[in-house]
Amino acid sequence: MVEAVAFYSLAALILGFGVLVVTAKSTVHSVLFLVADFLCVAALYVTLQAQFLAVIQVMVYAGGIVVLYLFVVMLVNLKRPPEAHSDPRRMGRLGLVMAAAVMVELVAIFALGWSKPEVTGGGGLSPNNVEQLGRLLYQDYLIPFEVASVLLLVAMIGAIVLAKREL
Amino acid sequence: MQTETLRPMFDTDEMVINMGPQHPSTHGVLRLILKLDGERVVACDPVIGYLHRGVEKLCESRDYTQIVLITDRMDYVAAATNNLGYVETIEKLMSIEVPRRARYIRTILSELQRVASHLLWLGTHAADLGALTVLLFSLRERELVLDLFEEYCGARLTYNAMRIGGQPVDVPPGWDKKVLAFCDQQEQKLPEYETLLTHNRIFVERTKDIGIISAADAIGIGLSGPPLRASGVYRDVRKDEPYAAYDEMEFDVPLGVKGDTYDRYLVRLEEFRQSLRIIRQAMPGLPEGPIMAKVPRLIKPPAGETYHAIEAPKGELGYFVVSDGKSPSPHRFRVRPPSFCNLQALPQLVKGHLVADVVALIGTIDIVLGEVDR
Amino acid sequence: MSDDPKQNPEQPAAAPAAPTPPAKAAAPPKPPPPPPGPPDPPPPADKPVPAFVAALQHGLPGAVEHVSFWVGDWTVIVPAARLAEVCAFLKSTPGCQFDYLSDLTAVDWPTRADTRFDVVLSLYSIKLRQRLRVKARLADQETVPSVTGLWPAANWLEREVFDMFGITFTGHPDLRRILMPADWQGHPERKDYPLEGPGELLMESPQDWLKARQAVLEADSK
Amino acid sequence: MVEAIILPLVKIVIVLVAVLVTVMYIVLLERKVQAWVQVRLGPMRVGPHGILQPLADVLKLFVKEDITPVKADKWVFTAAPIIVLVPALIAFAVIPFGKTVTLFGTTMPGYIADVNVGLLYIVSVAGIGIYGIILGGWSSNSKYPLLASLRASAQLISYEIAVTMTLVTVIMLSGTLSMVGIVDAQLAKGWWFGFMQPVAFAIYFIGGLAETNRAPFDLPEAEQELVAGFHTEYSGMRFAFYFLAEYANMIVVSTVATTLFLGGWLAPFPNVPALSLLGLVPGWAWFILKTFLFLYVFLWVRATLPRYRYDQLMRLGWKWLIPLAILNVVVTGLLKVLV
Repeated sequence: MVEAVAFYSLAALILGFGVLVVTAKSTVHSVLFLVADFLCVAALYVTLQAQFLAVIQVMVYAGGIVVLYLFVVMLVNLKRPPEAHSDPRRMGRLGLVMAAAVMVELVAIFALGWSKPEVTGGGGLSPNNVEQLGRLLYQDYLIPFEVASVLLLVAMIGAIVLAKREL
Repeated sequence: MQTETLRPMFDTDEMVINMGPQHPSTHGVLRLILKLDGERVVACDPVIGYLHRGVEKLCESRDYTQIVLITDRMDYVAAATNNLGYVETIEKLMSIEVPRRARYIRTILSELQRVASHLLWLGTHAADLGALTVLLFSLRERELVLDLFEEYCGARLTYNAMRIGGQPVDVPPGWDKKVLAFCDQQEQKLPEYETLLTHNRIFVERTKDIGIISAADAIGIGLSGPPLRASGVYRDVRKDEPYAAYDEMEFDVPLGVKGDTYDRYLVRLEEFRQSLRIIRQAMPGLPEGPIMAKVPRLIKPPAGETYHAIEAPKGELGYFVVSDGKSPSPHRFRVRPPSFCNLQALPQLVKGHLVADVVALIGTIDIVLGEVDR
Repeated sequence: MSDDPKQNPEQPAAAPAAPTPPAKAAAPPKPPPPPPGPPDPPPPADKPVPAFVAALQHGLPGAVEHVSFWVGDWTVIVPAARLAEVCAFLKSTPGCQFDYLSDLTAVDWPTRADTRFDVVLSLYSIKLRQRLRVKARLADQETVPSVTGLWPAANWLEREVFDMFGITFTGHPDLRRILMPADWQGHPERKDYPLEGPGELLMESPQDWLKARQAVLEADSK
Repeated sequence: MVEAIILPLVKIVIVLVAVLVTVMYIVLLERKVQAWVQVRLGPMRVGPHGILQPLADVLKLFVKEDITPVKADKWVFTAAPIIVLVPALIAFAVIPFGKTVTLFGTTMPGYIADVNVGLLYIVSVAGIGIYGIILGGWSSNSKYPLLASLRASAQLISYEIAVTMTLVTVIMLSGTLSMVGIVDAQLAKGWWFGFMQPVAFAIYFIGGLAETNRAPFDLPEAEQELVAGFHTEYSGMRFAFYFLAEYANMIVVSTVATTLFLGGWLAPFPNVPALSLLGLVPGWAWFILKTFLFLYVFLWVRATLPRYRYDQLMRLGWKWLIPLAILNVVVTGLLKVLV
């Protein structure tokens, strides 16, 4: 009961903030709603007994990545409104495509996922799921994990090369 | 809030910020218009004149004796040297021979003043860099100098302590012992500042290689006093054009090597020691005799003009006085303020440095706005 | 204000010697400086001119109008138009090497007929420890070449003279007011400028003051 | 019911009140310590030796006019101080003040919650506080606060990396992320981690100074350069929030340092029988003592050192502390595997 209430209220908050992110006029406000959204998602993780994920969600997304968003939004010259593109109906068409994609996704979920709910195999998540997570990441899936980190490293070096005028 | 969409934000290329005239570390009402690239200073335009009181114009309508106390109000943290420069200019214009005892007292006063002024500089400079304790320490010692001045002439800030032709009062009994005791105490306190600053990594990093000015540039831009000597130029009015009793004193002129902020700091710190050395020679060697030369009741120098410079704590303090020989006030009274001329070097010094260095550099050239604006 | 006695000095009474043509000037004798003004006494006969003055007289014939010596200060008076040239000579010639500009200022002599202002430079040689005052006389509205190219120190000093006396320095990189506000009217250190300021318009009638100020700002923007 | 709801609530209230009162008195302590270093007396007027000064300060801040600049983004301007303060306060949820405390005759755990990811929780909560600083500077719509808030956030992010790296070494030694578990691990090993990890402790201390914007890293509020930093435009209550948050963060850093490196509530040398007498002093008293020791060093440093320049601070962080911290992690790991 409590969990259901928590889930639905959190879900409502997440969706509400999501809507605000796209509708807010000021980009800074948008970013702030995004942070709120991430925090709600973290809370959702807590209700799923995944504290580690929740904390990492806050640390990495809310505390790290979005701060960088905020930097960009604050520092880049935004005097020119983004509406002033050459094609006035571009946004509308793009929105239509996106909406269609989401619809397809939803339909797919309802058609395939709804009928057979995933059973996690009861109590798979012990209170100490950090250890399990660590084992999974660093033993079972070590290679994909390392590949992902190399990918990030490449992206980082690329960003430095692009940003720095002379090395 | 809804209607106001994207607010105009600043450009990413350059940003103009206005530092002062109300700013905690511009040492008065100095205003700097800084053009920044990020935090790096691209251009700096000092705007002065907020404290302009028209001292030069005012002095042209006061008689020669009254002007002494107007000079107090220029570099108000070094009033004694202001007095000294002025009275000596008039004495030169009138060819008055000042008694030796008076010249000795003047030397002592002006060296005490140098110590007081440098102490204030040290404290504010360190405070600008975030070392607040040094400010309190140096003000503590400055208080002692002010006590000595108070005992000599009754005032603590604007002394009016000299007269054309000599000194208004003789040294009070027992004053010499107190002055020497102060010298000993100050000598002991200097290592305290050095512990906090000279070998402090952060302080050294904040000042080394900041605002380097070469000897040739320093001469060209008209720097004088410690900033000029820190660039390695041997120029001290006390040595080059001796006045008061400096020709009888033995002292060294500390020189810097690189001309950066750290050198300017070291030069001034060494000047403390040299000032104490001069006081220690002059105080026991105080000759007997009168303290006042024979001067007419109404001071009216013969027609003519002269420029006379002294070594004020902040640099070469010059007075250019033109007398028409008839009126009891000067026809033209001009001050060559060291702060004004030193401040002129600021845009050159700050170029390419960070905002944080700007305050370090304002501190290092040691300006007093009362003197810059007059 | 108007009772200021020094506004009308008729004659330099107390000068130790009457102003006569320069004793050793290489230039042809010029008329003596007009009476209201500084006496600029020539050096006494037994006082030889120092080497740097002699060098100037030889190096730039005709540039030295007058040599004067008074209470230990040497002064040369040069034509205003040749000021920069003289200064360049003094700065670079061996034996002169006046590398340091101590001071640059002006003196107003309102009663002097055709040369109202003196522009006075105090030069110093750090190497040779010698001092020389260079003076140029010029009329109101007359310009004088800037010496900022020789000594960057002249920048603010010339701005101050411009601000206070209204003397224009040609070739100055950034000649604007320095101590007074940019929209100030008049030049405070001229002798005909009242000591108490431009009047009490602001206090008496702020509306008029505002109008006058706006007119000035508009004129400036045009 | 009592166990589940009332007692935690009581504890939360106690901790909150304690933190707020401590903050008030830390300010007084700071002024006094600085005054003594600088041969002054410090506040002396309000109450004997100025002990009521904090009350007067709080009263002043409460009744002061709360100004919002006309051009400010009002929504963000109001939210920013709250965003700073809340994370600073909720971080105390996982700080163990003692193993057990006795309250109203019942013995209970000396912490509000023992989350199994307690350490990470503190780190992530601290990350949220950055928003308040950035947004406060930005929403004031003024140049000095903006510059300062950029400085602040860049500084916090840079030093957070080094500090988190030192936490990793502690986690490696203790094998747990729980704050209580870390203290227990120190008891089991018989050594405070501060002795076992001196490098990590030093980096944590320096990073802690930087993260709380304290001297010599107080660039974001460098009075002499940027007037008052990101809260230049704030006044009254909202300024008080920033002020509270800064000092609350100092306390968080000190309590975390106490827990991680100074053995938390443990008495010194808990395993040496000869010193068992020290164990008579309750754990929370040791905890508070250690925390104040750490806080005192904060104040002491401020009275002694000048301020770093922005680029020097960044250089110190990125070129010295972060590599050193990573190296420390590697060495600790090697030792753990080899020994």
